[in-house]
Amino acid sequence: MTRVDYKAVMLIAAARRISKGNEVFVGMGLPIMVAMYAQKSHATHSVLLNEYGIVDPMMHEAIEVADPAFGERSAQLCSMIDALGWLLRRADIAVLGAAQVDRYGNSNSTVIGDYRKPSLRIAGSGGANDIASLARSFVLIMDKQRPGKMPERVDYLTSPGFLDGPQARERCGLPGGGPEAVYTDKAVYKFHPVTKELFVQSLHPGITLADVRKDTGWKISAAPKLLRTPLPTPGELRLLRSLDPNHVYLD
Amino acid sequence: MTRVDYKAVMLIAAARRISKGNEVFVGMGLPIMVAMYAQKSHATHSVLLNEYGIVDPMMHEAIEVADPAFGERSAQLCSMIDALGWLLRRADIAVLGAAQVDRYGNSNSTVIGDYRKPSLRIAGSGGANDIASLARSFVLIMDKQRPGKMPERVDYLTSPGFLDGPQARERCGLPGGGPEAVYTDKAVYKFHPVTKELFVQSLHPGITLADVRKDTGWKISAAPKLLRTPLPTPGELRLLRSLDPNHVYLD
Amino acid sequence: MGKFLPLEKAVKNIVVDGATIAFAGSGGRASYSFAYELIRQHIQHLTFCSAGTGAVILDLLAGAGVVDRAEIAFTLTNSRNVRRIIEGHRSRRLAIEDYSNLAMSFRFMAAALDLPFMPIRSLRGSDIERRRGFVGDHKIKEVMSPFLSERVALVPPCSPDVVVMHAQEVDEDGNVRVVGPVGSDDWTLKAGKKVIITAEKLIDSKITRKDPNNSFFPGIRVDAVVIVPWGAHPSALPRFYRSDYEFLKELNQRSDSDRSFRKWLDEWVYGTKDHASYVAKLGKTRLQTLKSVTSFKSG
Amino acid sequence: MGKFLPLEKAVKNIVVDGATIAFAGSGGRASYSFAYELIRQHIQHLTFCSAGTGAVILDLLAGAGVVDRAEIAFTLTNSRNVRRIIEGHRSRRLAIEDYSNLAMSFRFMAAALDLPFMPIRSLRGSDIERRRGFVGDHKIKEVMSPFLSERVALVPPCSPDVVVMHAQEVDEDGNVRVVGPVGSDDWTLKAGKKVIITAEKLIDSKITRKDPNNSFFPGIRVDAVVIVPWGAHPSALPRFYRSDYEFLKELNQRSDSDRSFRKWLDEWVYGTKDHASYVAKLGKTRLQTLKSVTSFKSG
Repeated sequence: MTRVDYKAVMLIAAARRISKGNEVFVGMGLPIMVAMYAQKSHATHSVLLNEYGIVDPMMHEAIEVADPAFGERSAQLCSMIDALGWLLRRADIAVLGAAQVDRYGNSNSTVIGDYRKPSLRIAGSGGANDIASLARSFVLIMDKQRPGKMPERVDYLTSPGFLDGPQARERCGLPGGGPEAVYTDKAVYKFHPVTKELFVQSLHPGITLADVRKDTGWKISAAPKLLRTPLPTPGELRLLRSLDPNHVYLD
Repeated sequence: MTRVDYKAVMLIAAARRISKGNEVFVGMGLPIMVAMYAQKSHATHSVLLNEYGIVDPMMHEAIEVADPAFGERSAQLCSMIDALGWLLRRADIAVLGAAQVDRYGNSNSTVIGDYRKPSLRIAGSGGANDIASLARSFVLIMDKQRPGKMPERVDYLTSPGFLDGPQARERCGLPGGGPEAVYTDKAVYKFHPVTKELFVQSLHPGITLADVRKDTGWKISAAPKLLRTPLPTPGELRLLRSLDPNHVYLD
Repeated sequence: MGKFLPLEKAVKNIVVDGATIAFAGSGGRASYSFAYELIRQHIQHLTFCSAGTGAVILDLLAGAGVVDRAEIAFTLTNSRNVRRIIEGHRSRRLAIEDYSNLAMSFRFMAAALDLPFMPIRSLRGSDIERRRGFVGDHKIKEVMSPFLSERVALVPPCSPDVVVMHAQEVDEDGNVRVVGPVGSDDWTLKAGKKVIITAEKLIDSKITRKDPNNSFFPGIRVDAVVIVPWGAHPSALPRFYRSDYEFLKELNQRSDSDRSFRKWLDEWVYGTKDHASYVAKLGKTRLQTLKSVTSFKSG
Repeated sequence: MGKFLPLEKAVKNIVVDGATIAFAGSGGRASYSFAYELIRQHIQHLTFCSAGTGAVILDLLAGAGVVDRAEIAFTLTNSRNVRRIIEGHRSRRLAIEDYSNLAMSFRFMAAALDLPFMPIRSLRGSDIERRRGFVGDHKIKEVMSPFLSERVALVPPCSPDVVVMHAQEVDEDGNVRVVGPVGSDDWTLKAGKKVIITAEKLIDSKITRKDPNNSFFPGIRVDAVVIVPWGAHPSALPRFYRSDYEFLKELNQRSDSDRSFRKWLDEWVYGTKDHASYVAKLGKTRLQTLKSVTSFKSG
């Protein structure tokens, strides 16, 4: 039996959320692989957008996030305010990366540990806070799910999920719909429609509920009918890897 | 003795306010002739700006206000928000046209008569209110000074001068410096530094103080040393007329 | 190419009586062809919103009974239909809410960015602030800035149901390219709930994608595209044609009474079944003289 | 041509210790050449402001002791100098005030437009809103909207003393042309009290004026221009060169301790007297491999 490429399982599972013709607002990093893969597999005519104002780039392979080649052959290069303030609000779905995700889908990409004396300074919001606040709907990608990465409450709330639970987004006047799923390298999580809490919807091949619970900082529920995330087919894996020949995002 | 071209006297007098290298924000209509004339006579390297985002057009003759040929050979075509919100605040001087001007330099380009039942609908603000509110300093051009065109209070205050007098602009938080002069086809007016009231500084050739007072809705003061506006030389007139070969602005 | 429609359909499918509408087009580029079609289809009770564009179109549409309200910064001194209505005190035929060009630009920006308001430093102290028309209390508000204790004027968003603009070029994905002055055309378009582009010329998206910095508006936010040659006549279209001043002068002269304007409409709008007939009526000789020489770079 | 200066003079005349500075440059176009010169001249106590640009430059300047405060939306996960300082809890060497990219863009816009604040619908409910650093109470405020009864977050203007950007082209009047992604470069530049452009190439203003729609920033608002070939290296400059990933990787690896980073600086910055020497040190072979093939249209 070959080793499962859990990163691929995660990316391909997330890509299934994207449909034909969708406008996909992609955060920096791995989300780009999710959107590119979706576009090249099933989500034909889907359109990528990012916070630097790149509209519908025609990418054939992954490149570094800040590389201006990103903008080549795009339909338009508009401003960051156009992108985050205007285009985002009407995009179908946004895809965001995160370093920590908590019980209510709040995510952290700023610091691990005490804000004033952190053990790790990661990156910060970039446009992530804006995307999580304003997008109609978004999904989170978190690679390398390990203990501490799914605490009950994130060390620093960079990007809002459902904050403290039901109605909290509304109370803060956040116009976006909030998160709808979290994809990690162990499982797929969704949000309970009433409590807004994360629950396990689908376990990746070979992963048990106990494995997942070991990593989470609260007693996480599972769907009554817990699913098994499909193993990517060799064809799917080939396509995914072909999109990153220089190993920018994949090993 | 030839007939005096009072419109030319007015335009050329106003043009003298503009110096070498000045950035001149021009309102619609006659102000364009003032700025063009200044640029072609003494104010070399002066730069014209307008509210449609045209930066430093290289105009050789007057064209209709809305003609896009205005933008040809300009240095940049930026947005109206860039022009009125950003470029204007650092321009050296703005030049505005008006249909009515009152004691405190407030001007009207909207309606004559009662706002709800006007005898004349003129145009409206366009960018004039913004220019009068925000420009470091501006001058007003009013052709055909007649009774009713300089009332004590304008029928409709489209663009702020000094409003009700000293400190009124500050109370409203208007950041611009306010008007510094009014040029009509009869005289040149300035503002008293303390009372902020208009006074006659200079009479055009052949015009008496009585002529001017006949038109004003209050007892307007005159400078202790009332000046005589210089008659344009034949060369100056030739230059002015050469700038409007199609009689867009001049008869 | 699903968003490509004939002009007639674009009006029929998208514009309903009572809608708010804006015509972007600062450097020429005014979609007269779309305005004529509104008149042909007897659209009524539109509210016309503008940040510095479409003053002649407003005069046409008000005269033809298509528009009865306007949130604008200006009309023209020679807007004869508007003046005849306003000076005749027929405010039910045309009610105007006066703003400034910056205020209307900010209102479109606020709508595009989904902001509750935009702060503005002009308007204060003027009759634009004091006089309220049909927008009433919500026209301009004030707030005390929590940063520095100063009163700040705020203008509300303005989001037209439909925004229309004529463009030099559009590609098969609806991406829009323009040349010439732009004013607030970008924010006007972004504020629209629906965006309709009439365009002079269809180009290949390969051209657009060679130079994405030059795309003015993205096709993904365009709801309908109509290819309409001479679609901006009598306004100018840099790189294609200049303003038809004679036509505009005649239109203006014939707008001096309801009756005479009605005859002009009968001749030029109701009397032409579509824009192609209108262009045919203009005649080749006239069109030839309008073709322009310009300094603007092509492609 | 009075605003054309050598790089050394541009830094000397315009940047003072304690100033606030921003590096625009979203699609490459980061003025590393200017950053190196700040280091050479031992400029200190700068506050670095950014809406999505210059993360590597921040790491360089923080590591070199030029910057000790930052109002930003992000660093990079591999910002080794920044991390070494922050994770070493040396907040006096670098204090960060966290915003989001939209918030910083709005702050630059507010400064450019001389507005007291910009309303924003993100930030609410997050630790960006709750946690305050050196900006303190003024970081984000709240107001009740007088239009609809809703609480609205407001961000204050941010007007850097100096904004720097590398551009593909500048003409003799200082008009700036760029190619590639633009992000918030326009508002960053407009927010600057002084604007400095380092540019790859000087072009004739006849070219600019043939295509004024393509001017990115007007020369009348540029305070200094420096022509610096390879002025964005190791970042990319579309149409001229691609990113030098090897160089960036080496820089990153050698940033793993104060001592090792200091040696890198000695070699590449202090050890080169100006940008021309730096470019000479890179060597022709390396430069040749960086020259890029691009789909972006030229001229």
